[in-house]
Formats: sequence, C-alpha cells, structure tokens
Amino acid sequence: MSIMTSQQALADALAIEMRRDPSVLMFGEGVATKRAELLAEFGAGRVRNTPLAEGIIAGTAVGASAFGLRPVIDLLFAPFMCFAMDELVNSAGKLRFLSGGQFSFPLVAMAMTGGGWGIGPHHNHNLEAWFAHAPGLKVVMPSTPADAKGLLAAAIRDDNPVLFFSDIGLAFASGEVPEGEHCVPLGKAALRRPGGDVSLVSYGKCVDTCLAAAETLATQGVSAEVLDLRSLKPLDEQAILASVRRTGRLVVVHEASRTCGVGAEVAALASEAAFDSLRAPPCRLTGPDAPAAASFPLEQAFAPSAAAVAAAVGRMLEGGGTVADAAAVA
Amino acid sequence: MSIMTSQQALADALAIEMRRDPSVLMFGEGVATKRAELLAEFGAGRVRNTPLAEGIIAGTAVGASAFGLRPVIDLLFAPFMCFAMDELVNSAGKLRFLSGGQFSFPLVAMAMTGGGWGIGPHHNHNLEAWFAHAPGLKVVMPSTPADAKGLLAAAIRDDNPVLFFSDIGLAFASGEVPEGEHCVPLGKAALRRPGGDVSLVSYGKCVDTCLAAAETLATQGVSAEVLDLRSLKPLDEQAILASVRRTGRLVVVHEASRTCGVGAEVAALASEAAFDSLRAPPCRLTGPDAPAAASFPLEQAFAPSAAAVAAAVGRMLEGGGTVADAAAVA
Amino acid sequence: MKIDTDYPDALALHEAMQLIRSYEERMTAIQAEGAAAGTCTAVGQEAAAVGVMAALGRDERILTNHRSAGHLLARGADPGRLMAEAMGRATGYCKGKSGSLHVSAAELGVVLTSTIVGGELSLATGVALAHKQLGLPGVVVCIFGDGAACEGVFHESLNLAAVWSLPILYVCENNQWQAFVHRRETMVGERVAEWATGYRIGSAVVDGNDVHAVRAAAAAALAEVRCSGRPFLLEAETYRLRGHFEPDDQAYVDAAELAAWRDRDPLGRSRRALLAAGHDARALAELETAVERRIDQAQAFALASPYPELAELTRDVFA
Amino acid sequence: MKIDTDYPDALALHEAMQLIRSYEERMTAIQAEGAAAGTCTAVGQEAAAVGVMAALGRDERILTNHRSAGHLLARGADPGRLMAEAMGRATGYCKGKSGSLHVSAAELGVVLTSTIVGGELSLATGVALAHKQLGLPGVVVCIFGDGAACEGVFHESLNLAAVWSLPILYVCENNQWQAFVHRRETMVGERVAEWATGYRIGSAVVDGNDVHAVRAAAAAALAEVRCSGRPFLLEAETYRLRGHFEPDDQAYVDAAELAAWRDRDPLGRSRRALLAAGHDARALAELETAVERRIDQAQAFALASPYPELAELTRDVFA
Ligand SMILES: Cc1ncc(C[n+]2csc(CCOP(=O)(O)OP(=O)(O)O)c2C)c(N)n1
Ligand SMILES: Cc1ncc(C[n+]2csc(CCOP(=O)(O)OP(=O)(O)O)c2C)c(N)n1
Ligand SMILES: [Mg+2]
Ligand SMILES: [Mg+2]
Repeated sequence: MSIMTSQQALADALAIEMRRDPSVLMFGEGVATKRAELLAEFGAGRVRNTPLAEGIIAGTAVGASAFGLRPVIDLLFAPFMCFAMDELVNSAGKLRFLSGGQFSFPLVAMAMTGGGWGIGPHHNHNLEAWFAHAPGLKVVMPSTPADAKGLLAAAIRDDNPVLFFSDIGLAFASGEVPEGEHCVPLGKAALRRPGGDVSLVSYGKCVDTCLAAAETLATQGVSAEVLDLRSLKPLDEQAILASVRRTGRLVVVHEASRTCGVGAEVAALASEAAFDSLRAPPCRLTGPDAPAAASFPLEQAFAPSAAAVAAAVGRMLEGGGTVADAAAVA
Repeated sequence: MSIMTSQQALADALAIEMRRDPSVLMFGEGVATKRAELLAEFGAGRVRNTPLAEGIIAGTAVGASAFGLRPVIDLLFAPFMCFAMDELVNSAGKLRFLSGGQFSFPLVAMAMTGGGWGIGPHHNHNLEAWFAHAPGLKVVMPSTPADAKGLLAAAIRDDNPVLFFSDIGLAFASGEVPEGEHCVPLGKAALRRPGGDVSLVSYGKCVDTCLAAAETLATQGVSAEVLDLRSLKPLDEQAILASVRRTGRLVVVHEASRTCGVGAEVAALASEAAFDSLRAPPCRLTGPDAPAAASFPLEQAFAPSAAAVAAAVGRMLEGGGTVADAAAVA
Repeated sequence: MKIDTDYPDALALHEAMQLIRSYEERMTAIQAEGAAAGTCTAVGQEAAAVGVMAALGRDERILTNHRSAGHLLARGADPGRLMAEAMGRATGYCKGKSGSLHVSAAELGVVLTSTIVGGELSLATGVALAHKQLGLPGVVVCIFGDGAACEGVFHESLNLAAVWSLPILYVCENNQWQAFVHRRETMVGERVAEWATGYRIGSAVVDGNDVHAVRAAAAAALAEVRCSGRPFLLEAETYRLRGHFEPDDQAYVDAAELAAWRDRDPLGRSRRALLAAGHDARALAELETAVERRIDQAQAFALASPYPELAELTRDVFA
Repeated sequence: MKIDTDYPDALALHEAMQLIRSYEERMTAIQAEGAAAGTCTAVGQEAAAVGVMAALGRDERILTNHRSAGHLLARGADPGRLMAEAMGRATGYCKGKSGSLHVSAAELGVVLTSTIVGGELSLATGVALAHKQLGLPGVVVCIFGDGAACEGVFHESLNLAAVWSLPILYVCENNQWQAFVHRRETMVGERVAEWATGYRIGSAVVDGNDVHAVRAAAAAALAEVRCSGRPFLLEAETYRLRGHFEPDDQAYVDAAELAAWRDRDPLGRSRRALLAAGHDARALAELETAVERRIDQAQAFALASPYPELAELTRDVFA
C-alpha cells in the first residue's frame, strides 16, 4: 500500500497497464504534454496529443479498438463528450450488436465531472446517466484512489467500451492504494459502512457525503449503511437490493440532476424488487435540474450536503409524510 | 375536426404557426424539399434546406432564437442528434442560465424515434430521457395526431428550447384533429382511459399498447387507467401521483431502454411520493438495454406488447412475488 | 468467402457492375412487395464501386456507408447472404441485425459500416492507426458521400489523418445528392476534393461513371498512399439515378439533369464499349441472364432463411 | 453602459491594451491568492482584441470564447462588473453564474459566449441568420482560436455561412497554442486562413501583435462583409505569453519561442512606437498608473459585491 491521490492512482494504473500490454495506448488533447512520464516510457506512438476535436478522438479510439489496439482516451471534462456522442453511442455502443458480434471495442473514455473547480456548467455537468441509458457501454465512477486505480485497470482490460468518470472534487484527495497490478471488478458495489437502519446509496464524491452523514447519524443512534456503487453499468443490483432488504430504507445521493438520473434507476429498482422490505418511501437527494453555476457558493450548494442527507434520514425515521418533497430542493 | 395522420397534423401546425408569427422559420436536411407546400407559401427565407450537418443546424437555431427568430429544425432521426448534443445541451440548455437570464432560446428541435421502419439502431433509438435529464430543455412526445398538432404549436410558442419527438410507429396513424389554431399545454398529461385497479403510464406509441392491454384487462374484470404523459419534461407529476393514489398500482410502459429511462423517473417518483398508496411494487415494461435490430421480428419484439402489459398487470393483481423480474425481459 | 480482387478484363468489370445493378433492382422489387424494409440503392454508381474494388488488394480494409451493396458485391460478397441481411434473416452477414444499411463483413475486409452519415470518416482514422501502429498490411479505404463531406467529422478526420500521417485512401462518391438535397445547395465549390488542399492531402477527381478510369485512378491513389504512408482523397463524379431511399418518386429531381446522367449510365457505357471492342451482343445477353439467375438463387436463399430467434434481441451487446 | 467604438488615436489604443494587461495580471494575482477560480488570460494578445474592437461599430454583435476579457474590456465592459463576474458575485455581468469563462453582456453586443471550444462557431451562423432575415443592422463578429478551428463545427460553420451568404466576420486569434498542445501538432498548414479557401471565403492574415495593423485589417474585412453580405476570415497571428489556465508553469513551452514572442509583446511595441512618435515617457507612466487605479477600484467593487443568493441555483433555467 502507498498513499496517493486519485490523479496519481490513475497515472499508476496507466503505467502498469501500458507496461503489461503493448496494445494499450493513450491519446487526447494534451495527453502527451500532461503525461510526460508516460510519453518518456512508452514513446510518441503510444502517448499522443491530438487536435482539439473530441469527435475524431473518440472515433479513432473506436476504430483502433476493433483492430488490435486498446485505446484509452482523455476527453477532459464530461460536457466535452457532447462532441463525441455519435462515436461513443452510435459506434462504440452499437456496432458490436449491429455487426452480429463481428467486432469488439475494448476502449476507455475518461472524463472529469462534477463541481469543485468553480468554472461553470461547460466543464461541470454530470452526464453519467446518459451512458447508462445507452446500450453497449459500461460506466464507472470511483470514490477512492484505490478504486480509481483498480477500476481503470479493469476498464482497460475489459473487452467493451467503458466510460470512466473522475469526480473533480476527489482529484486531490488521497488514500491508500495497493502497489502493482490491482483490478477492481466492474459491476461490483462496495459496502463502505455497514448499518441496519437505512441504506445510503451513492457514488463519486457523494460517498464521502454519505459517510459523513452516517457519522452524524451514529451520534443520534441511527445506524446508516453506505453503499458505493462504483460501477453505474453494470449496476450491482444484488448489492443494492440486499442492502435495502436489510435496512428497509433507501436514500440515494448524487450530484447529477434528478430527472432520469442514476438515483431514479436505483429508487425504481428498489421499489420494484424490494418493495415488501421497504419501511419508508425511498428518497433521492440530488443536484437540481439546473446547470451548475461557476459562483463558489452556488457550486457548493449544488451537490447534496451531509447535513441534508442526515436530515432526510431523520425525517424518514420519524416516518412523517413524504420525504421526497421536503428533500427535493437539496 | 378533421381526420388526419400525425404527419399531416404536424404540417398543419407548422403552416398555422408560420402564418401566425413571421418570426417562425424552419430548416434542416431536406426540409424545403419535403415541405414544398411550406416553401411555396412562406418562401426560401423561411423554409430552408441545409447541408448535412446536424451540429450547425442546431447551433444556428440556438443563435437565431436568441435574436428574434423562432426556429423549428428537423434533425430527422433521434440518433442523428448525437451530432448536435453540444448545441442542444451545452448551448440551448445552459446559456440562458449561464448568462444570468440575458437570453432566451425559443426553438423546437424535431426528430423521429422508435421502431416501425425496420432499419436499425442508427435510425431507431429512443433518446428522450437524455434530454429530460439535461437542464433547461423541455421534451414532448405525442401519441395522437391531435396532440401532435397541439404540442407542436405550443412548443413553437414556448420561449424555451423544446425537443419534439415523433414516434415513427405513429406517423401514418390517423385521428381527429381540431381545425385552425390548436395548442396543447406543455407539462400536462392526458388521461386516456379512467380506471380503478391499476395505472398504466406511458407515452408515444406505447399508449396504444396500454389502451389495448386495458381492453383485454376489462374483459377479465380489471379496470386499468391509461395515462399518456405527452410531456416528458416538464413531467406532470401531479397527474401521475393522482392516478397512482387512486389505483394503488403502477405499470410504466415505454420503448426506450430501461436503465435511467423515463420509466425509472416515474417509478421513483411514485414510490417516493405515493408510497402509502401503493398496493403492489411498481413495474416497468420497457425495451431492452440493447440496440434495436433492423430485422422485423426483432424490431417488433423490442417494444413491450399489449399482451405483456396485460400479463404484468395480471401478475401484479395476483400479488405473487416480484413483478419486475418477470417483466424485465420484455 | 473469397475476396474478389481479380478482375482480369473489361468483361469481368462489366459483369460485376451488372451483378450490382441486378441485385439492387431486385431489392427494390422485393421492397415494393413489402418483403423487405426500405433501402438505399446506388443505381448509376456501379462504376465507382467496381473500379475502386478492382484496384484493391486482399489486405485493404474498407469502411463504407448506407449505400454499400455495390461495394460489398464488388468485393466478393455473396448476394444471398447480403439479401438475407437486407431481409433481416439470421443467415445474413450480421445475423439480420443490420438490415441493408450497415452491413459489415469482416471476412471481406468490409468493416465497421455506419449509417450515421460521417460515421465511416470518424472510424477510419482508428483503423488506420491500428494498421500503422501494429504494422498490419494493407491500407484503409474510406468510402463516403458528398453529404458526409459536409459533416464536421470530415474536417476532423482529414486533419487527423494528415497530422498523424495515416494510410487512408478517402474515396468520395460525389453522386450530386444528399438524400433530398442537391449538392449545389450544400457547398459553394463544385468538388469535395477542393477541401483536401487545406490539409495538404493529395487528391484527384475522376469520371465516376467510367469503370476503367476509376480503376486506374484508384490504383494510382492506392500506390500513392502505400508509398507515402499518407492519406489521399479520390473523388468520383457520378450520379444517383434512383431515389434516395426506396420507394422514392424523385419528383424533386430536375428531369433534364437526370436524363443527361442516364445517358452516362456506367452500364450502358460499358456495354457500348464492349460491343465496340468486338464483344458479341448475344454473349452479353447471356451474361445478363446468368447474373439474373445468381440473383434468383440469392433471393431464394434469403427467403428460405429463418429470422433470428428472439434471444438475439440482447445477444452481441457486450463482449 | 456605453459601447466603446471610439479610439481616436494611438494613445487611446495603447490605453485600452494597458487596461487589459493590468486587468489580467490583477486577476492572476487574485487567483493565486485563492480569491477567484482559475482563469484563462490572453496576455500578449491585447493588440488583436483592441484592434478588432476598435474597428467595429455599435451595431456589431460579437461572439467570443473562454479567453475573452480583452474583447469585453475593449468593447467597453466595466472592469468592476467583469471582475465581479470572475469572482462569482451577483453584480457580475451574468450574476456570477458564468465566472470568467463565459461572460456575455448583451448591452455591449457581446453575446452567447461559450467555453465549449467551437461553441461560438456553432452559434454565430444563427445570430447572422437573424441579422439577415430580420434586417438588423450590423454584422456578426465571431472570435475563435486556432484550436477551435480543429473542431468539426468550424467546417460546418464556415460552409453554412458561405452557402447561405451570412454576414459574419470570422476572427481567428491564432496564438499558437491549444491549451497544452502547440498548434503545429494539430494541423499541417501554418495558417487557419488556408482553410477559408475551400469555402470560397475571402481571408487575410495580419500581424496580431500590431494594434494598428489589426485595426486596419479588421476595418477592411468588416467593409468587405458589409458590402458583400458574405463571410470573411481574418487571422491574427499572435502568441499566448502566459499559460493556458492560471496557474500554469509553462514548463512545456519552448523557451526560445517564448522569448522571441516576448520581444514582440504588443504593449512593448506600442509603447516604443508612442515614444518614437514623441510621446512623453512620464505621460505614459501616468497613464499606466491611472489604469492601475481603475483596476484597484474594480477589485474593490468586486470584493465588496455579494455572492448570489441560493435561490439563483434554479433561477434563469427556463424563460
Ligand atoms: C448523421 C446523419 N444525418 C442524416 C442522415 C440521413 N441520411 C441518410 S443518407 C443521407 C444522404 C447522404 O448523402 P451522401 O453522404 O452524399 O451519400 P449518398 O446518400 O448520396 O450516397 C442522409 C441525409 C443520416 N443517416 N445520418
Ligand atoms: C470542446 C472543448 N474541448 C476542450 C476544451 C478545453 N479547452 C479549453 S481552452 C482550450 C484550448 C483552446 O484553444 P484555442 O481555440 O486555440 O483558443 P486559445 O485557448 O488558444 O485562446 C481547450 C482545449 C473545451 N473548453 N471545450
Ligand atoms: Mg451524395
Ligand atoms: Mg490558440
């Protein structure tokens, strides 16, 4: 184990995987500049700067992945993916099916997402639910440096296109990371804190929010379980359902907008498949259905706070009325 | 009233709104060719063919709408919107907020969606949930020719960007349409059939599926209510909740993929805000999380059938076990 | 499946064009009867398809678009499996999942076909990068239309191919139409090849209705790409004689323009040239009959083929 | 708010450049103290901004990008409100929602600013269409970088503007950098203006560090657009003397190249020219002091301004 930030953990995974498999290469705007150590070790063929053109960066990755390469592309910030939707969704997501299985697309598309930088909604927009909704793509979003490393390694080794989102708010948070090769399987959630009274289901930096809320709740005698999804697709439905069946209460927490977000999927799933276990209505705490302002206090208020999570759980346990309405603003 | 198809109803609305308001104009690939009657009446300035380039078609609409025009653009088929996501999402959806309200974007972006043509997932992919998840956009999808006319007129008059999806499967279905000016307010669902035992909530061509299922169920003594959402954003939450509170049972039906679809939103909403009324777990019947094959029988099997809806309701009323699992395949 | 690269003489080229013509006319008839979904034909563009394919070697990888039956057949595709695909049958090249619009056939080197216009342009750079990086033989041939050249990804693709020196032969089939819009409504210049200059990419324009001219130009262009390792753009000037997508009454098409291009129909020209070169009219008629018989067999094969089973709905989504 | 279009003499142009320089250096200091989010400066590019703005009339509508403080200030923006915006304060041009990267100010005709690179190119055609269709006065000026020219939407925008004859003056500030990538890694040619030819769009290249040359070239280009009603592309060759986004150590920048361009710093050149023309060094120093005082006041205003209230989280989303 060593202590590193998520940024460092990602760099570690990239170096290890590129060493391990010569078909792995990485490109994107500024990749060769910003990852000088990879360039030095693996050369200009495998670590490339590109023109500023997300569409062809993604398209090139799709084409290359079908013929023996395993590209990792950096699309920088999630909203820039809007220029690469055709390549990611219509090509990477559909061409395997459309060709009757003739081709596979082992590629990883990385992007940063979420608040923390104060530079507004053209850089900060959580789009992960789009890719979970589209067929043929896997989607991950780690909450710890160890998972950043392990999920990126697993994503690179996976034979499918994987969208890899890094929460900006976690870029410089550090944690223990296993040395050497380290994979975290795609599709497996992590139980971050066991508890019996309520399941706090989350991903990305909101996992920390839930852990903080759980601390607060513990002081109030409430035992909150915190489940970190890590993979948004495939979604670890069994882990979600097992937790909800255990606690009987569900709060889903994320920064992304509410409507048709991952929280909607989790809440729908739980109410469909763990209905009889639910002792209270499920509750979503999410960012508002609004762009994320640059202004610092607005950005801070966008994602649900630990206090809001704890308060929602409090209301839920009191059992009074509909939790969702009260929580909808957060 | 006169009888017309949805296609004709849309043409009717376009002509009436263009007559009414000289700032309305329409452009897109083949628009001037395919809408020769509009071209003849309103001239080449207001009815325009464009180069084959969805990004600039949408971007041009965004820019024009901020300065006195009310553009209607035809992006043809929903998957082609993948080339216009930046313009629709980052510009149309965010620039009002980002500018602190300095600009508004009264534009309509039309696209066909869904199965019925047998030409595969590069033409057939239901993406409406993406736009419901993104901020600042309205989303509508009519199920009748009258609503096609009325919602298009309302969308054109609305001061916000509206995504207007037409279900391919309904293009040639005809129905009664009010003559002259006709608006259907955005954000209002329509109760297509009242009933007391279960709420079938749907939109687009799946409304017909639900109506057919309701017929079948009626013969079995089950009274199904059919709610047609029409607007996916704003979503008529009151109508959904009122219906679920009345019947105590919810089945959401759509062709779009399951994960993070509109059905997830509706099911989550109902379980959050009408939990105490629910007498059975809510249930989603949706298209699979897969691209839509061209092959006719596969395309037919993609969207939920009336038989599947009736069967899901049957199981729900029997109360046996988890409905969702059994229904997940449909 | 054998890849067709061997077109020994003018008669072989003519036969290949005839096969495409017969295949597409049959498909429109089948479509008209309701036995297949709508489809895009390239009637009138056979010389461009056959001329290019006849210039390629076995190792070339080809990306094409929605109007691709000609490319596939000229590359050696089995008309039966192609028709089966167009009819959504399990015996088709893509198990019936693709239908007529996105047929890929890895065994023929016809790969990653997209019916998103411009898709081929966004994918070709990646295939070429793999060729270059892994030292694979063959160059990448990317066939696209004048309409695709208006999509932004055209600019991105050519620019990246130039900057990274990727071995791509871009082939623009400029058939003057982009669905229901004439090319002159979508660009100021007359030729897509003008745009290549900005990327310092070599280009050539060829009479796309003359199969020999296309073959020669494609061979020269291919040699250029092989030798320089850099992209090249070949533009074939041709015309879409039928509508965009069957059925299509072509009411929007200028009758005089259509008539002028009908006179330049590549099959008519090829036939006249063969007769002038001393070929026997009866032999040509027999060739046509033989081709029709192959198409009959193809149709019979396709019609006798089963539809995919419903489990295919969710198969092949993930590896 | 008064739109600045009146730059009577060389001193006025110099002062405008000085204002931008002082503003941006102050912003980097504020950022370094942690009192503002990261920001993009255009230090070294002041002549391009001032030269273009000095050529425009009151009715022009301007679209710009993330590196826009210079354009806004030269157009007459209040440094206080601009700084307030960059610090996310309610008194900023966009109520603090935009921050430094997407500031629009309708009252100045600086509209629809996008920090999606290429956003300005995709929106400009629409603004110009409205101008044309509704007979609004003024032409549309679209300022973008060499990086934006690599996005596909550049191709789509110029092509549509050419086909529809839209009154757009495209101004490419070619500052040799695209974030952390040098321009020469992203295109084969030396100049973005080469690409205009393919659309039959007129173009000119100007020394972007010479404010008088830029003003003259922009005035000529504008006259051309006004008179022809068609687009024109003006490329200003310049250099980004600071990093991409503060803070940035520029470790990746070639020292010799940077030094060479520092010698061509537009402010230095302007100062030398003024002195050579007989202006007094002390008067210039006083001008600089006066500008610094304006920036002090701006900073004080911004710091004293409140943050937006939390209700702004969901305000302005829908009309
Ligand atoms: C992105 C996208 N936009 C629009 C279409 C609809 N469409 C299919 S073919 C076509 C015309 C394409 O023109 P061109 O590239 O010249 O090829 P051609 O059909 O002439 O062979 C159009 C508009 C599409 N399939 N994809
Ligand atoms: C679509 C998109 N991709 C990437 C970025 C990140 N980014 C911001 S500025 C910039 C460089 C832009 O270069 P250029 O257009 O030359 O403008 P300059 O910054 O040099 O003024 C990049 C890559 C972005 N904001 N938008
Ligand atoms: Mg064409
Ligand atoms: Mg630049």
